Amino acid sequence: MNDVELKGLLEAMLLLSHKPLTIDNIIKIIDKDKATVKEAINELIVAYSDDERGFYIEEVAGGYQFRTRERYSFWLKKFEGLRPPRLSRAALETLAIIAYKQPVIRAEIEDVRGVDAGGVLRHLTGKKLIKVLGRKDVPGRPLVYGTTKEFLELFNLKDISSLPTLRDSVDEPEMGQ
Amino acid sequence: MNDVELKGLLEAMLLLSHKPLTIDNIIKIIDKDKATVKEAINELIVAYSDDERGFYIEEVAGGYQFRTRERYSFWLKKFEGLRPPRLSRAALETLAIIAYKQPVIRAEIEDVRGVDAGGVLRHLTGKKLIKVLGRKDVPGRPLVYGTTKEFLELFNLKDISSLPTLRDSVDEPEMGQ
Amino acid sequence: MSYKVKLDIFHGPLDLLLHLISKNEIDIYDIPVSIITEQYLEYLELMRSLNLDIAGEFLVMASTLMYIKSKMLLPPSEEADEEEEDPRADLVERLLEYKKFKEGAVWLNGQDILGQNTFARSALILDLEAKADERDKEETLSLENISVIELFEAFRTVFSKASQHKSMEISFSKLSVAERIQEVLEILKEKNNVEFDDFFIKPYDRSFVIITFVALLELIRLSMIKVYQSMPFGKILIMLRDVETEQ
Repeated sequence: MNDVELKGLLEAMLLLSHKPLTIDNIIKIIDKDKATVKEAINELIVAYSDDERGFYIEEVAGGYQFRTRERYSFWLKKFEGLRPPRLSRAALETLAIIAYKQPVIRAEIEDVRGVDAGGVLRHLTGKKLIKVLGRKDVPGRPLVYGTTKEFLELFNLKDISSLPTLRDSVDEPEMGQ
Repeated sequence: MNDVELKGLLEAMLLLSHKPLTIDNIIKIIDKDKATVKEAINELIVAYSDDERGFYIEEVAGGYQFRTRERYSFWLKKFEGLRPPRLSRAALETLAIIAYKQPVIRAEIEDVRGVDAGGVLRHLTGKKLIKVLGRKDVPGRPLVYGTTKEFLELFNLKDISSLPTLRDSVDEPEMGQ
Repeated sequence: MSYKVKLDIFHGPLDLLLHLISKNEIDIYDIPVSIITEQYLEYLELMRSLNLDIAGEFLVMASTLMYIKSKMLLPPSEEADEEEEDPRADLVERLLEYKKFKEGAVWLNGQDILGQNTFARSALILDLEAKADERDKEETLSLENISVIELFEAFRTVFSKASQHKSMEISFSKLSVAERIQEVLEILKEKNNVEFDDFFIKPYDRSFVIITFVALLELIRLSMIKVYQSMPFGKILIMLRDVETEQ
């Protein structure tokens, strides 16, 4: 493998790697010494350093990684928001309950779904789709949940009142999925 | 945003996107017309077409995607987590039937192959290569299947019409596979 | 006999028929039904002797074939108009239809499949792999380069050559399938490639041949071995899955 090929391979590896790519990762796969690899990476870093490129190579956490340029972040944030949310059925159902019944406590959610909601609530809080609004003034002072701005953004809602009215329909066929 | 910036942004979006990036995705985010975006993409395709680069832009599943070059596959295969998708012959045949006959119901698939299709259909649905499109309005209301974008992506097809026409030829020797 | 192999690796009766047609170099529009039926039944018999689960579809096809055969033996009725339909017509149509989609599958398989030699940043490939659960293992078999039918064909040859002085009564007492699986694995660990026929040397009696073949089928089902064939009807090579060396 010549130097040009080495650089091509490194580019490909950077593209595929979801974690920072370390020199050790690389030399496990190709039979080159560290210095050669390091040099090739440095050349690549220069090649990608053009400020107008969409991404560059960042040296991070002991490795290397493609990162998008700051100057595009305004648009890229919108783009990230467009990514279809990967929410489980349980998460979607819980979100719906919270959206319509908020402010709502965990016990009420569990009453509707009939299953423990702890895991889903943590998950949704982690995704910033719901947040704790405070505590309810009843024995045990349970946490009260509500939806967030991010929730509205994700589902493309102007405000919480733009949620459609729930019908009590039962005639829709269950999709096999 | 000037043309150079547009190309930079498109590069960044291609990097971030986990699915083929469509022109529609793009114009939702930036205020440009389709033709301008298309032109910028075509220029990028050329810029990445150098055979020595690690990856290139493939037009697939109605969008665009960075893909690593075949020449590096030998090394990339050693990358952790990258293992070729394995589809059995039964799965491939079923996929072919669905791809060409969609929307199609299970009974039609079983008619062609002469064997039960339940297991294969579950398997392909799990792999997201096919999906339930709805139900057919005949007695029993059977599920109707079709292929997904992921199917196009996996088999490197621009769209479903890029499938070759199947001939009714009989003169060719049967391949042993 | 307790050892029962579930043969879900089969592609069905139509696949078998296409194979027989191709093997005999028969014109699909003019199938000699009696020859094909005979071979088809032989095949089922072979599967039965191996104690394989035979799917219902195979039996349905057997009766269809016998029905067609009987129809063809009947002298054409005088009253009926000349364009009396060929009793084979329906079957031929089904075979052609299936063949068409088989070719579609071959085309798909020849595509530059994402994850085979080109990769994307997409989570697609990783997702595919992550979902490789138990059922997946059952369905995704390692028969990348060969059809099971051809393996059976090879077995038939070996089996017919095996000494027949022993009665067809098969005694599994001397060697169990489990033991033979171990032996096969040992052999494959030692050598990279082993030709199919080489597993059937030495004692060469029928029970040994059957046990060996069932052991190989089981290893295929468990995705532990790969079966290769360089060309249609060519030599069959067997190798371990793990020690596979690239290029």
